[in-house]
Amino acid sequence: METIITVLVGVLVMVAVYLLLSRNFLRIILGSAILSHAIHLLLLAMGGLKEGNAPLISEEGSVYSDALPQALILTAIVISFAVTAFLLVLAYRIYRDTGADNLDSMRRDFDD
Amino acid sequence: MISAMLTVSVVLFAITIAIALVRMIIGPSMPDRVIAMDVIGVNLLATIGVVSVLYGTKAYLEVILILGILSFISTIAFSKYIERGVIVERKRDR
Amino acid sequence: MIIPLLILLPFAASLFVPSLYTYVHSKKIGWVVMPIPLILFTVLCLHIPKLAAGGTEAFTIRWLNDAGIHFTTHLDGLSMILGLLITGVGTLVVIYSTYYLSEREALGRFYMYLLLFMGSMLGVVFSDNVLVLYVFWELTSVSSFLLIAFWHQRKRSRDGAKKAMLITVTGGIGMLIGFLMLHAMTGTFSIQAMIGMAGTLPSHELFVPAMLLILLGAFTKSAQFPFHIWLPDAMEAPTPVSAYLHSATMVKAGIYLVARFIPLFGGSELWFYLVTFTGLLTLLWGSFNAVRQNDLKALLAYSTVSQLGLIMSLLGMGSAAMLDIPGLDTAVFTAAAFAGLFHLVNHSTFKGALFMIIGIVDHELGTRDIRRLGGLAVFMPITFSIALAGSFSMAGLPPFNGFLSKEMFLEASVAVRELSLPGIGVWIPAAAWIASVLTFVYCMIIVFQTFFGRQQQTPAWVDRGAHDPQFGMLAAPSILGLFIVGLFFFPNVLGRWVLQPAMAAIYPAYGDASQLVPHIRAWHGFSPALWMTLGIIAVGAVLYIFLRQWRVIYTIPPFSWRIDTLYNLWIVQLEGNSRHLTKRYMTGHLHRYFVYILLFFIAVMTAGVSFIWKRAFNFSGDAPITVNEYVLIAVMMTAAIAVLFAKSRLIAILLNGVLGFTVAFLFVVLRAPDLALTQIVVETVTTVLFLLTFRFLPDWKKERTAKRTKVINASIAAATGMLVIVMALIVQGNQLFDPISSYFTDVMEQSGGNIVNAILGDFRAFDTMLEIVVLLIGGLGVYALIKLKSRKGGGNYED
Amino acid sequence: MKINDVILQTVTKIVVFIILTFGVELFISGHHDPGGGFSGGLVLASALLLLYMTYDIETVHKGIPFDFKKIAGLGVFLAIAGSMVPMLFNEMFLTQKKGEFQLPIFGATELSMELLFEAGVALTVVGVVVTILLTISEDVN
Amino acid sequence: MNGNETGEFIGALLILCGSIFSVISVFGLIRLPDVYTRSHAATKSSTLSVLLTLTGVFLYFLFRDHFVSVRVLLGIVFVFLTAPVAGHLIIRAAYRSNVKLADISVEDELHDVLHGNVEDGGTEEH
Amino acid sequence: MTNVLVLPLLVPLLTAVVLIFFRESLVIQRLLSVLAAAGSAAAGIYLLLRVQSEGIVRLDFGGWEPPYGILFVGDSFALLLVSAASVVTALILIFAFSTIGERFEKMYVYPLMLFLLAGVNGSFLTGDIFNLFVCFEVMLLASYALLVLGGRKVQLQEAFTYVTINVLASWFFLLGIAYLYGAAGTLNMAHLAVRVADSGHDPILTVISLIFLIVFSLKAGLLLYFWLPGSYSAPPAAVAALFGALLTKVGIYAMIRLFTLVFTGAPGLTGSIIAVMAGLTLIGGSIGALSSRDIRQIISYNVVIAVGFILVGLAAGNEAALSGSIYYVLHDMVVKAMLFLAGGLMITLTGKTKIGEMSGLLRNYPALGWLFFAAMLSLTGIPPFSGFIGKVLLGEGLIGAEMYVLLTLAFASSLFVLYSLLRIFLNCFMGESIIGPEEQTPLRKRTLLPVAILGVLTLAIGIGADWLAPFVNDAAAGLADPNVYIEAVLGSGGTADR
Repeated sequence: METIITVLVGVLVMVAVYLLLSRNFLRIILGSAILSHAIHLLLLAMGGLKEGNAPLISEEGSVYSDALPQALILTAIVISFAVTAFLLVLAYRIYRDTGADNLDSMRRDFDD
Repeated sequence: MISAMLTVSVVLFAITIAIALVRMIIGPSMPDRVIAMDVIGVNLLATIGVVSVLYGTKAYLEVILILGILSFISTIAFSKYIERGVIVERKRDR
Repeated sequence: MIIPLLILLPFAASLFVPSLYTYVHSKKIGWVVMPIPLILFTVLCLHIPKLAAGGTEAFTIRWLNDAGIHFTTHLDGLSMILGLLITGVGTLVVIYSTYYLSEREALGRFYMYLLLFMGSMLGVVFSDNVLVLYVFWELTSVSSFLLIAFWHQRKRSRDGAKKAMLITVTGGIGMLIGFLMLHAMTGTFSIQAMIGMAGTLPSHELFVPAMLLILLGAFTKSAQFPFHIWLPDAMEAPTPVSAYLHSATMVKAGIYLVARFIPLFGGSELWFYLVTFTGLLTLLWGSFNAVRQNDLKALLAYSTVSQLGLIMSLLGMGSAAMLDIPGLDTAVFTAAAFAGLFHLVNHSTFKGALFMIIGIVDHELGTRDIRRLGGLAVFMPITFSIALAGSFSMAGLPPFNGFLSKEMFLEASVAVRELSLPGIGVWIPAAAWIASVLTFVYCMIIVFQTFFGRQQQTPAWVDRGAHDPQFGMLAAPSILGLFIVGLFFFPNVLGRWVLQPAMAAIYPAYGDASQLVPHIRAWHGFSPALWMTLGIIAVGAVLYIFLRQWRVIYTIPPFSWRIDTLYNLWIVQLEGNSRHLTKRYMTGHLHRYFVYILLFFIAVMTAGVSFIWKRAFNFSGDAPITVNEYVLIAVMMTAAIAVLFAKSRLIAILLNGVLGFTVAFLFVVLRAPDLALTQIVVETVTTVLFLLTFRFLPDWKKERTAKRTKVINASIAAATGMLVIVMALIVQGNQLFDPISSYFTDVMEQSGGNIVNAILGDFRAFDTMLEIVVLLIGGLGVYALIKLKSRKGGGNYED
Repeated sequence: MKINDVILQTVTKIVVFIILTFGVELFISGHHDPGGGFSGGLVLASALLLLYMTYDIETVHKGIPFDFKKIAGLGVFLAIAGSMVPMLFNEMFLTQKKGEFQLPIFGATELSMELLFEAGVALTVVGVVVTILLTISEDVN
Repeated sequence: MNGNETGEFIGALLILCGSIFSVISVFGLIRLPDVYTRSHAATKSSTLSVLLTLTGVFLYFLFRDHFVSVRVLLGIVFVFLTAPVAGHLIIRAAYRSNVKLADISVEDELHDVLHGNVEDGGTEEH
Repeated sequence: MTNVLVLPLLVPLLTAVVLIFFRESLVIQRLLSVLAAAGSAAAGIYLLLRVQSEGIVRLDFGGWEPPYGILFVGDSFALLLVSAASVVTALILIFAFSTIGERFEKMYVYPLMLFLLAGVNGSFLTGDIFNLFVCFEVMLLASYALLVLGGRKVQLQEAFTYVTINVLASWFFLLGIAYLYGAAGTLNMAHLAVRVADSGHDPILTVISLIFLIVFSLKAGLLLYFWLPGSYSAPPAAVAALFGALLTKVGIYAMIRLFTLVFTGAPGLTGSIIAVMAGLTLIGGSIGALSSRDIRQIISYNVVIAVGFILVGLAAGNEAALSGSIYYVLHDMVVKAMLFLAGGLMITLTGKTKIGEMSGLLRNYPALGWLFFAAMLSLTGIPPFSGFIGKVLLGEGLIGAEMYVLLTLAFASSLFVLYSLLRIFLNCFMGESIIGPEEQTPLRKRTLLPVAILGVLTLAIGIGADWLAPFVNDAAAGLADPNVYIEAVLGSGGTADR
């Protein structure tokens, strides 16, 4: 399981990095969103995917999956949400102001 | 027996989702994709139900409801987007 | 105790000078300032007897106990010479500038800088701690910068100031490294303590670098070849400044430093060669270039360069006394050092006087161009006589003090052949002689072309009735003129009372300093030096007469070269190239920056992973996996890859949404209900946000990306992904420690509940607290981003 | 063009109520079950989002006249101030005080500083998400 | 105990039925000719499948753990309420954004009612 | 109680939140914000003094013992930076009062600045690596918002670059944390240090440390500084000063902390990588500083140079070099703020940004000119300003470590600093004045006051370096011997349960 998740993470990273390397704002933002999915899964996989129960003590059984990475991921999700929202609005604002949907064309306008 | 049935149904749901994903990718129109997304959301919700039965845990029952809620909300959002381009209006009189 | 106060006084005074405007008529500020150097001078004079008796005076004010940096002052013969010059010439310069500068100038600022300089300079010569010395050293650079740029409305002033600052600070920084190296060798910052350890140092590997770096500092400050180029440009400063800083005192700081460190480095042949030959080269180059100048002040600048070279080379020869060569007659070399010190004093007197005279000429006639001057002796007799004394002294003619030291220099240059070292032979005397001839020539230019001859046409100043200036302006040069003559007749007074203690400081190993001090005589028989002098006069006279004929050689390449060109080229090239280079990689394109960062990541991680590659992957710890999970993961990969090929942005957003939901589902599979919950909600809200914001975007056009770029992007992406996978597998295969999370389970076993939420709300509640702060800031940021519209649109500056 | 949204509006009235209840439940039950302040808050926010989508900003604003930026600020303030309370008792910052309380409706409920903390989180989330959505929507229109 | 097992079995059976329905409905989604018919398949039968499944889940937990899951019940109600509305809204959006009917369609009754004043509705994407 | 330790973070944070409610009241906003920064500074200084007598202070949040909970650890290094950052922020706030404009003031500029300060202080104090990430994000989000405030095109454009690059950097950070947790199973920095040492500095951990190296290089602007000149020259002067003074310092701090505390095992590899990077940064920054004609760009490149300069000390790694770095960080905070403020004032007063477009400002604004001059000298390391002492110690350390190339580069960089700033001074302040006395924009005293105070501070740090010496020495000693820190966190017995 860990291995396949890791491979999945790798694929997500590849896609995300490729998106990041394009010029269009939206593609870049999507890239960063996918990047954050990837890292969340990786964090989870790094805690070891034990066949334990969900980390709720009321559940039967005494083996639980590692709760700490889950807590970290939750924090990370929130943060990446805030950042993504900001980035999106930033791109939106740029588009509203300049009509550019990528930095290069924006810069061209700007240099004139 | 029961677990076999459940497994089969999970696989079936997975197939459903996969097919819906195909529809979503090929389109052709936007509403098609949104419908596909809706289907995926709803089936995902069902799948989670099955999975929680399979795992014998009640931990995911919240997820079911939330998925239902959000799938509804996003569908509405998409449809408003398609229809009007504006999701939230300032004043509805136009 | 008195010495730190001496240093402090000018600094303190400089603070008050600018406010004097309120109380004192601006013209009279000079008179308020003048007593300060005078007091200092007097106090120093009072110390002369003590020093002459062989005593020194040290005093420490503790500063940085921890770093071992203290204001330790050390008054000995060497610092006394410089101290006397600084305060003595300083007094005269203040008197002179009172008359020289118009009251329309910012006199308060001028005297402030001047006092600042004076204090710094005193600090340089009296500091025993090398770092404190460095402090003052840089302060002299700064105050010199300010003084050169005093008329900062002129571009030439600014350029000159910049040049001087850059070069001297370069040297200063080198010197600082040298000092630090010395500290590393000796463990002390005190010069005297270092000198105490001099014997052990030469074997140290840092010895040579430290020496070179300290010499760099000294050479730049003393305008030695090839760093001399700043000095002529520094002449853009008001003339009193030139007289003070750029001939009498600041440029002597480098010489002082070399003299100061002779006890430490003198035993090294390299030191001897470097100091002597740099000095000779400077001497030659300076005198050679002086002859070609038409501006009197530039001529004096080059002559200063050349004279500094002369002193430097004398000190170099002097250091040879410490070379470990058996059977060497050290007296010859100590005499050279003595001559160096003597000339140091002499040069200050005659060069100071000459500068002031040129200033007077400039002041009275409005020009310094020798082509437009001539016949002034008639109009300005007193000025003329002082100029005559100064020039002849510089040329090495009796009965002026320059004759004595020049003679000693020639003597030393001949005597130095005694050293059985390679490369000395005939070069030193030859260079000395040629340079002296050239010196003679330019001295004659000063005297004859300015004060004799006739004017080509009658200039305006003749009609205005040019005449000797008022007495006050002549006072300072006259006093210097008295010294020029006085020292010729009574050189040994100086030798006994001032120079002897200095010699003791340079050669601490000789117990009795009096044996180091030769008796100076004007007439010392038909020595080689005398013949050389006669030759100089003869050849020099001939050369002067045929000046116009042979000056053409200055247009022929090897002679027409100027080091300045190199500097200008270097500065221009530096700016141009750096602009070019920076534009090349700082393109402003985000894509570029990502590529840099990712490539760096790939490079570093590839290198790192290649080290641990051998650590086997270990899949045995893997949890089992079922078919549906494969399907799920396949769906996720498909969705992710499909984003790449999405034709419209809405599809891309949808696919991203699907990816998010499947990630949530994966969280379910991986037993993380809280994550699943949150992920779903966040994903929805994000999707809605995407929809909200991107209504106005045009449908995304197919990016016209070059195939090459695509391939590069793809390979970077692939490499990054692969590295992440490989590294993750290695880490998973080699888990070194158990995670700490079992603790949370143990604690929670008692109370029961959701461990993840307990971590978020209790164990690591702080993270959560900051996390909502992040969220809040994000919200505020979005609000401000949307609401605060630019008023001017694309204005290039702040509104 | 006036678009008739009666169906949606009717359903929304019911659904929003379900969602709101669920959201509150989610953040209260976070101690034992999945949920907690963050997801609870987001669910509440999505209920509001639904309202905004179904009606319009001004209509909703008449019913819920809050400045959501201030709600977000209040949330953070509650979370921080609540965590500072232990400092008054000379205990370490963020120490959670717990105690059982008998409440009329909920029965024996464990009320703790944690709940205050979670409420702060939820409020922040609601405030921020709605702020963002409204800010953009107002700008778009 | 026996009753429990039967109950669990019924739950599982419902789930299985639900999943079969879902596959069938999704075939409709992929096979049907235009968005309107597809939505039919998606919203009607898909909703049924989900309801079946969730009921199964509810029963399963009811009989196994004697646990009345309010959330699942709520979920059922919720899906029941919202799925048709969602379908309705999408289709209306589709229609107003001029997505074409399938070629085999016989009639378009709304055409006359709406057309002529849809000019600001179209943000069609292809 | 040790609760004081959380105040440098809490006071600005809480004040910022409270200020949201007082959006319309400028008086309250100004008063509270500057009080908060001052309060945080006071707490920092109080703790600094306490650390001298009691040793390292720590605060376990919620009473959970390390390594399980999150904790703040106040050692001299962290507290020095906290105090300096707070003082500088307070001064920048005062500057902002008279320059930033009411439009900005009502758009939460003060809360955002305080959030930034809180994030920065949190990053300095935290003892948990994931919490470090979170504190970074607090700081970054605030910086994003501040960067776009005003919404000019350049700002938006640079902000996009800045945000995306930082997103990537944060991603790398999480990647590093994921690997680190996978390998070492803990997040507490002291505990990590113990475990890393126990594993015999396993090469896997060293490779993971390289990821952190990349992360902090991005944040600090070590070699990967592409984003820096643009984004630091876009926002208004006060914000730019805050950035220039604080942001890179956090990256520098984290790098020094991590590589002296946790990943100490392979000084050869990482040390030489850092050395090469620092050297290249010095070169790149120097070249960049000469390349531009825009005042703010020049100043921004000077930030880059300083980063290289400070991290040269980490590369050398000995106590002298580290204490040199610490002095230099403190100095740089003060002087960079001063320089950005002075540069910003020049731009505000003239409405121009390029050095060719101004002339003779010395005549119009003499005080500003001399303050700029003082900042220039200080940055060049010309005594008796504050740059000198750090430079000397760094030089000693580098000689001790026998890194002569780096020594040369570091000291030569001062020359480029001097040259680049001298160009500004000569071109803009000197020369013929082009603004007549009647048409010049007035420069109010209270605008200049913070700049002047910063000037006094840099002089005070330079001359009074001896008061700072015990703190800096303690800090450097703590960095040189990580066991002090580890024992303070885990207790001397804490190392038993590894």
